Amino acid sequence: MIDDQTSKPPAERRARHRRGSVSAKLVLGAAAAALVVLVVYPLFWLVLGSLGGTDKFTFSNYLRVVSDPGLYDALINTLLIATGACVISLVTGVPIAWLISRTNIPGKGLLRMLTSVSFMIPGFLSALAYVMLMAPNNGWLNRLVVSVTGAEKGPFNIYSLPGITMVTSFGVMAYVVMLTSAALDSVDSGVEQSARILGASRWKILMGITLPLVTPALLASALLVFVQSLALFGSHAILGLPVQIYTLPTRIYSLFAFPPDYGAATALSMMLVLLTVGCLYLQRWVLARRSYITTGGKAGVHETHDLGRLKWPAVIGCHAFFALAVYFPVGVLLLTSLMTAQGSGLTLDNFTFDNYFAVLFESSLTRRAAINSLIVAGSAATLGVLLGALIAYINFRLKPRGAKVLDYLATIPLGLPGIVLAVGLVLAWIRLPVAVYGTLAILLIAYLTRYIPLGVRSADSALRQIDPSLEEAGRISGGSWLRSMAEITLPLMKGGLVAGWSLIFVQAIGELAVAIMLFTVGTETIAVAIYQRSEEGHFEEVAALSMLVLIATALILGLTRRLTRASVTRF
Amino acid sequence: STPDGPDGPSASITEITDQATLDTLVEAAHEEGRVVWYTSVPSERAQQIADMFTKEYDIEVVVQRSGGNDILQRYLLEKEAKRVQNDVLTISDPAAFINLQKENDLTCFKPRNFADVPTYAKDAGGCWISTRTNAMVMAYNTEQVTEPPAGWGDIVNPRFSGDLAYVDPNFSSGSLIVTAGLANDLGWEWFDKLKAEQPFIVKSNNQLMETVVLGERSVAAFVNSTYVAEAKAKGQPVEWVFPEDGVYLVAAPSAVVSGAPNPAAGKLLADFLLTEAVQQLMIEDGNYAAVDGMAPPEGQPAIEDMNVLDIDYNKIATDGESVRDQFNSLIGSAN
Amino acid sequence: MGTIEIKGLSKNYGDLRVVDALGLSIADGQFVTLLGPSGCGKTTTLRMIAGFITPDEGTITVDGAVLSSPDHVVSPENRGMGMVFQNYALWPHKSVFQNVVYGLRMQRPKLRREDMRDRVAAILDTVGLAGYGDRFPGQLSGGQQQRVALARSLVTEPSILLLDEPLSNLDAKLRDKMRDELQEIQRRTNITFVYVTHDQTEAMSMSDRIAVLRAGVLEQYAPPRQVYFRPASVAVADFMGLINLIPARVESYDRPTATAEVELDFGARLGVPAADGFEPAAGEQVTVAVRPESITIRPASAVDEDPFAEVSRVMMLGHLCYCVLRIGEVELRVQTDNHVDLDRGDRVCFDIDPRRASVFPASTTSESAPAKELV
Amino acid sequence: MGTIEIKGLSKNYGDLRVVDALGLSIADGQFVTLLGPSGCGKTTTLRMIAGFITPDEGTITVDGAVLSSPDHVVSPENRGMGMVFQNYALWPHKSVFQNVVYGLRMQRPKLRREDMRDRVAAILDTVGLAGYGDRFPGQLSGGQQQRVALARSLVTEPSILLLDEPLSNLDAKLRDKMRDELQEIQRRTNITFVYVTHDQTEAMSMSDRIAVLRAGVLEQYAPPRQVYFRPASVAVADFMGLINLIPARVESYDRPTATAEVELDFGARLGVPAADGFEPAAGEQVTVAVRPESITIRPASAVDEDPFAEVSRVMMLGHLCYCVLRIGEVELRVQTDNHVDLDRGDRVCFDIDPRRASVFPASTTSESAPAKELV
Ligand SMILES: Nc1ncnc2c1ncn2[C@@H]1O[C@H](COP(=O)(O)OP(=O)(O)OP(=O)(O)O)[C@@H](O)[C@H]1O
Ligand SMILES: Nc1ncnc2c1ncn2[C@@H]1O[C@H](COP(=O)(O)OP(=O)(O)OP(=O)(O)O)[C@@H](O)[C@H]1O
Ligand SMILES: [Mg+2]
Ligand SMILES: [Mg+2]
Repeated sequence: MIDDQTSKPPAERRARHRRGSVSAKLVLGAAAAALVVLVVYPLFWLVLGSLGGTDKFTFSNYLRVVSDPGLYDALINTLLIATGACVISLVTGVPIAWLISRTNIPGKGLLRMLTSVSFMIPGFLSALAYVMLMAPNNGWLNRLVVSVTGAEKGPFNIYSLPGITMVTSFGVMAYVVMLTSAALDSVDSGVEQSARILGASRWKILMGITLPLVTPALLASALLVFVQSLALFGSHAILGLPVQIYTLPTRIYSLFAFPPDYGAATALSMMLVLLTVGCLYLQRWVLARRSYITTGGKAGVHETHDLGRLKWPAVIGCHAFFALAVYFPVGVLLLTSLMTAQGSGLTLDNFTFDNYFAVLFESSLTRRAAINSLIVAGSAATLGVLLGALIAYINFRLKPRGAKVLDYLATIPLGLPGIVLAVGLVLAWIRLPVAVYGTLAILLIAYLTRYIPLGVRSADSALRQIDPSLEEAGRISGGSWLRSMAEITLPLMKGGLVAGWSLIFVQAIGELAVAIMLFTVGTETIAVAIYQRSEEGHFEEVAALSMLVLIATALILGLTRRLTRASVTRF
Repeated sequence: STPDGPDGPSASITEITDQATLDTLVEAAHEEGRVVWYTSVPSERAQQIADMFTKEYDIEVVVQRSGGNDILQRYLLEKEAKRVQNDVLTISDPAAFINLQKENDLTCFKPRNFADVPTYAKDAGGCWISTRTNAMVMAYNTEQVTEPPAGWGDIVNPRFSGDLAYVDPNFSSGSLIVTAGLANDLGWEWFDKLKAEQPFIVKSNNQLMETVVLGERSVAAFVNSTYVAEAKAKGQPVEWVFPEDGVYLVAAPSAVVSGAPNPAAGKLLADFLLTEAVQQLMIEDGNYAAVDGMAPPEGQPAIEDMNVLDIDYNKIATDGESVRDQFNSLIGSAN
Repeated sequence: MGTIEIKGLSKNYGDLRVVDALGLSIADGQFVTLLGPSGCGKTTTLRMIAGFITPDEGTITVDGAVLSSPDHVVSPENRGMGMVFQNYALWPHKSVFQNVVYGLRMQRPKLRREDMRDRVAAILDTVGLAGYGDRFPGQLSGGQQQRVALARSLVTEPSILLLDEPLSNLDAKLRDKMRDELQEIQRRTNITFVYVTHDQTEAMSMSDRIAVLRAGVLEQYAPPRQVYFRPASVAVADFMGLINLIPARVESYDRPTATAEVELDFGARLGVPAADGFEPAAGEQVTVAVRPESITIRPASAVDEDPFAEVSRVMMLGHLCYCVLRIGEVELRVQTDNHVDLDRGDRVCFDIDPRRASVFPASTTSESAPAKELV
Repeated sequence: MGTIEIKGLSKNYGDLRVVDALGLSIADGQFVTLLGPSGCGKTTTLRMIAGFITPDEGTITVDGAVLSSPDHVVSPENRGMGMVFQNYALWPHKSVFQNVVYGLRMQRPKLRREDMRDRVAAILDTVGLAGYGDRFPGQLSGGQQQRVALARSLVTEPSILLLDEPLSNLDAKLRDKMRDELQEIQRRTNITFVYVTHDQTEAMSMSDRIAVLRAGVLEQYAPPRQVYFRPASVAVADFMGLINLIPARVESYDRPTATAEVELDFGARLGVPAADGFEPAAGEQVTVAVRPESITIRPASAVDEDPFAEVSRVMMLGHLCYCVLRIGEVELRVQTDNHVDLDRGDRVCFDIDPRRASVFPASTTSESAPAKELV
């Protein structure tokens, strides 16, 4: 592939620089090995299955899949949704990130929190909320329009490609905000000032200097958004199936109905893997040509833009957006959680706190599940971010032969629908004589596999912003590679790493597809508990539980941010 | 944990004929010490049954509760990896059991109440036996529908155009059974008419109830009556219709799987599931009992009083795929 | 076009008063240099002129319009200035060409593409980077990066150019060349330059006026020669090139000629002009400031009655040489030509040119203690 | 302890040969300066010595052990070196104290906390930043940041110290002080210094030896005086301070004294020593290199037969003055003392000290064309 041969900015200087220290080799080797084990091993079982299993070798699954005429419709729908979600996420997420990071907009903390919350609302719940709002016959908005205008039918239809795209993008735009604002935080105002003094308007600076400088974060988040939307099942199924809009994930999931067709499902998933690889290739190709160092050897200044008269319009704009993306679904959730019976309207006799009591005190499952989730999500996020940082480091700084492969491997799981990955994981890990299957450890392994892409992509975009001489200064001072990494490189990447941590943590808290296959009695997660409740039709309790999870997660993220705040670069 | 393993004295027990066999089984089960139950019975109920079993026999029950598809998926993967973890499997997909039996994945065993289970709801050799029965009924939103549909023939009527919701047989085994039954009894023409009504195809019974409760679509073409019972209990504006032209009853079987780590305890649990005490719990949840002679769930007609339509599970087990394909090509679903 | 009027300008960082009631008038087309020790507030002042920092007190007026005051700051993009940042602030993701052309692309009315290309090529040639247009900043040496920063600010030919140590990373030859180019550009375009440098030579050779700052306070604002030869204070004298500060006692003071008869610490007696505005009294302890080039050395002869000194250090700089002489407690730096033949320990006689020395009030500041000012 | 032996060292960036077969021997405790135009490969060389860049060819041996070769590079932390980076490479997330103490914390056996604190405090005091320990780099001026970088490298007193323009952003006084401190530290600890500077004065006054690089090639490696007075090439002469390159024709060459009788472009005749290894033939076109300080000016008198010249520019630098004279096509830079009283257009006579000039082969390189080398 050409992406590593193009002429390259300073990172290239280090390209052939071999690190001597044993500890470095050990740590990096272990990271690479861990990645291979985490990703390649389950992938091997999947691919093996798609090729006919251990005893026969055949491409029939692939032939079957590609010869199906319905595939192309689904593919096009999938691409439309993913592209649309990508566009919406960037168009809304980038301004929000910029406002949070580089302006004096009031209520930054709130905006950050809203962003995280938008990411936390489980897909099926937000889909449900929008059904209430925009269902063609009975959606509140439509009824409102009908009652006001007397039209026969309201204008909104959530059961449509635009509807699916919108709901999908609300769930993933946090990638853009979190990664981009982390990157923007470390941009030295000097580069903006040098453009201002040349007469560039703020808009021009934003478009020509600031945003291009955070290209790594933009591309990383765009990739995450795009690929994640490709593989998302929940909203596609709830909003697409009823009106016969099929996507690759819904098709793949339908292959799991009894008798399951693992081979075909995997073969079909390879399409998503291919798209993932393509996106990453594109991203690498773009990034390879330039340098995006924003944290240099000379300290700069960090100044926020004064929005002036635009301050309140900006605030209103943000909250208008979040009204759609957060206030509304959370409001629905809150109302539902306070009802005896959903659908009966919120009247006094339908109002109750019982649902909260039920999930908090009546079920030991909830408590156990909450603890399990905290443990697994916390460790997955921490390990995932560290592993991600190491992989990104190998790939971007050391560039040994084959590092590229690591980068691709570390991104592929993103493109696999949860259930497919779950199958691979079960097939892979159940065989081992070591007792991981049936313990929390298997969940941790699974989450690491599933979310290592978030860690790697966040770390990669953060690493690209740091001048390598900062690490070199640590090493010439006698710090081993490991210490320089721990005390200099990682702290400098902190913004990106915290973003990555939050992303993984939230995802892992809400993860279901894999957990549902891997949990056992005692190792339920909170998502499993929620799912169980909803399976059994207790939507009010589901809402209550979800509200509690939302609040708890938001608190944890807030705390994490506070603990790690002393912002990376002290300007 | 299998002191006598598949070859032990309990392995030979294929039927509880007398107290002696029961005692042998109980003793073997005691040695195994526990039993693992994969089930789609709602978790609180499942746990209650488990506790009752433990109280009765002093044997620990590990309940792994999940949605029917998920729990089946899990069993299949474990089987595929030759690491079967569970002893008993309970889901509401008789066709799946028939297929499992074909692959010799089930251990045949006749519990004490075997004879009380209707023939259509069990394998003659006892390889799988229904432990509860679900009635597939129609449901509608009482605030929106004044004239509810009477039955299958009535529902595909322009009067319900744009009002119908239907569960996708690609995702739900229950729907596959009903779809196959309808195709068999009323012919695919019925689906042509259905299509003309622009049905809303949802993924699960849950979503179906949501749709009707919230009033986005006012009529559910069919739904497991337990869901309706629960919604009614909560005071939601729904009501059921037991179709005049026939009700489909779907058996939810249990079976002891081959290679179960605790076969004796598994059999003992399978036996226990058909006891009156357990069956009574099923009825409380809005299910019909699997064994004859018990009262219907509250508010629902007795089986004897309805027009029950026969379903050929064997046919569905072999032709399920083609039923789905046919449905998809008509309604335009996945595949 | 480029008249800058600074009045009472102050800036605090927390408790630290970084710029303190600064006043400066810079006429259109002038070349003014801000000179002062590291950390004295030069960059801060420049950044206030550019509009990046809001002053805590005072105003900055350009061509009659108040651009900065504590209440209102016209934003930098509307000031039509150019600036070289001390840390370059190059855009790492843009090529050299793109960095330099940026300012041209911002101009209205729009320039033609070819014109831009030509102007960038010309300015890159000027700074010695012809052919480097496609490189990225990360692929350049430190000096090359600095030249890109310089080119970027020059290419638009703004009416006011702020340069913050723009040549600090260039070698002497290149720096000379750049200085010429800057002067050439100024001659052609009549830009007002506000220049920060730590290089006395640069300040002396290029400036119309030099503003010497110390700890945020303006010490002197005058043409180069005056700053050098008639420094307003010991501090200025001390900062503008090397200087010997010799403790002395006033014998008598002649007001009409403003000359004091002093006895230096090591015994010599001289008639030295007093610094502007200083009228020493007889018997007063004073400091006599003499620059190294105002002292000449002769081989010591036994009959000579000039004070003897011992050479304690010889520093050959190439084009000239500095010797440090020791007479008793006092160390004297003397500038000689480069073929002087002296060694440590040699005894020499020396003459101080009294007309080129100045008498200041006795200095008490630690920073002018001789021991710390060795060459 | 700190003997560095560099052999055949080369480094390419793509097609560009940045360092070309460089060989240098640096004895223990020596102070060696790398000098050369911007972009000539100084930083690259230093970074290879530090172990950040793998050479494409050649080896770097320290105290007999090969530390760098194309196959194997001992990692930087195991080299026991210190370095000041041209871009400082300060850690923005650490305070000044934390930046400086870092190297001490890495030392084994572990130092006591109080010792570390004391040593950091001492070195911060040395660089004039006492009391700045709690600041972050972003709160410092440019020169203060550079001093932090310097302090950070000095505090551990490594056996080899690599300094990449460590004083470029400091004012003259501070630079002098820092130079003294560096020399003081060297005297005390016998560190081997490899120093990059663009400042000829710095190079001349501090170095034991100077290595002059040009476009990656070592042009001369010798003690300062030799580099200045006996440059190996026109390029070195040209780079080491200002120089006049006058086209001339050889009349005769006297091998025993290695002196050529030349006729300068503007008519004067001189007996000038030939550069080392150059034996001009009679009639050959040559270049005579004369430094500005080797030319003296006298007022023109009508009877004088010395060549007349016209003053075309006077540049007062403070401690001295440069005049540019024009005789026909040739421009001559002359160094005078600072009280010379000349103006543009004055006619003067001048004397060239022939013993301080050198004859080189006729230079063809564009860079030594006089027009580009004005003061
Ligand atoms: N990453 C790179 N890719 C391509 N060329 C490079 C790269 N880094 C440096 N160079 C080139 O190598 C040459 C030597 O660079 P180096 O930094 O060693 O110069 P230097 O002597 O330190 O110059 P200065 O005095 O300006 O700092 C320069 O011409 C520079 O443009
Ligand atoms: N953000 C800040 N917070 C606190 N103090 C600051 C900040 N920025 C600068 N200073 C202090 O203000 C003083 C003036 O800084 P300034 O950058 O103007 O100095 P300078 O004259 O440009 O020095 P140099 O020649 O070293 O660049 C310095 O003492 C510096 O430490
Ligand atoms: Mg400054
Ligand atoms: Mg350099």
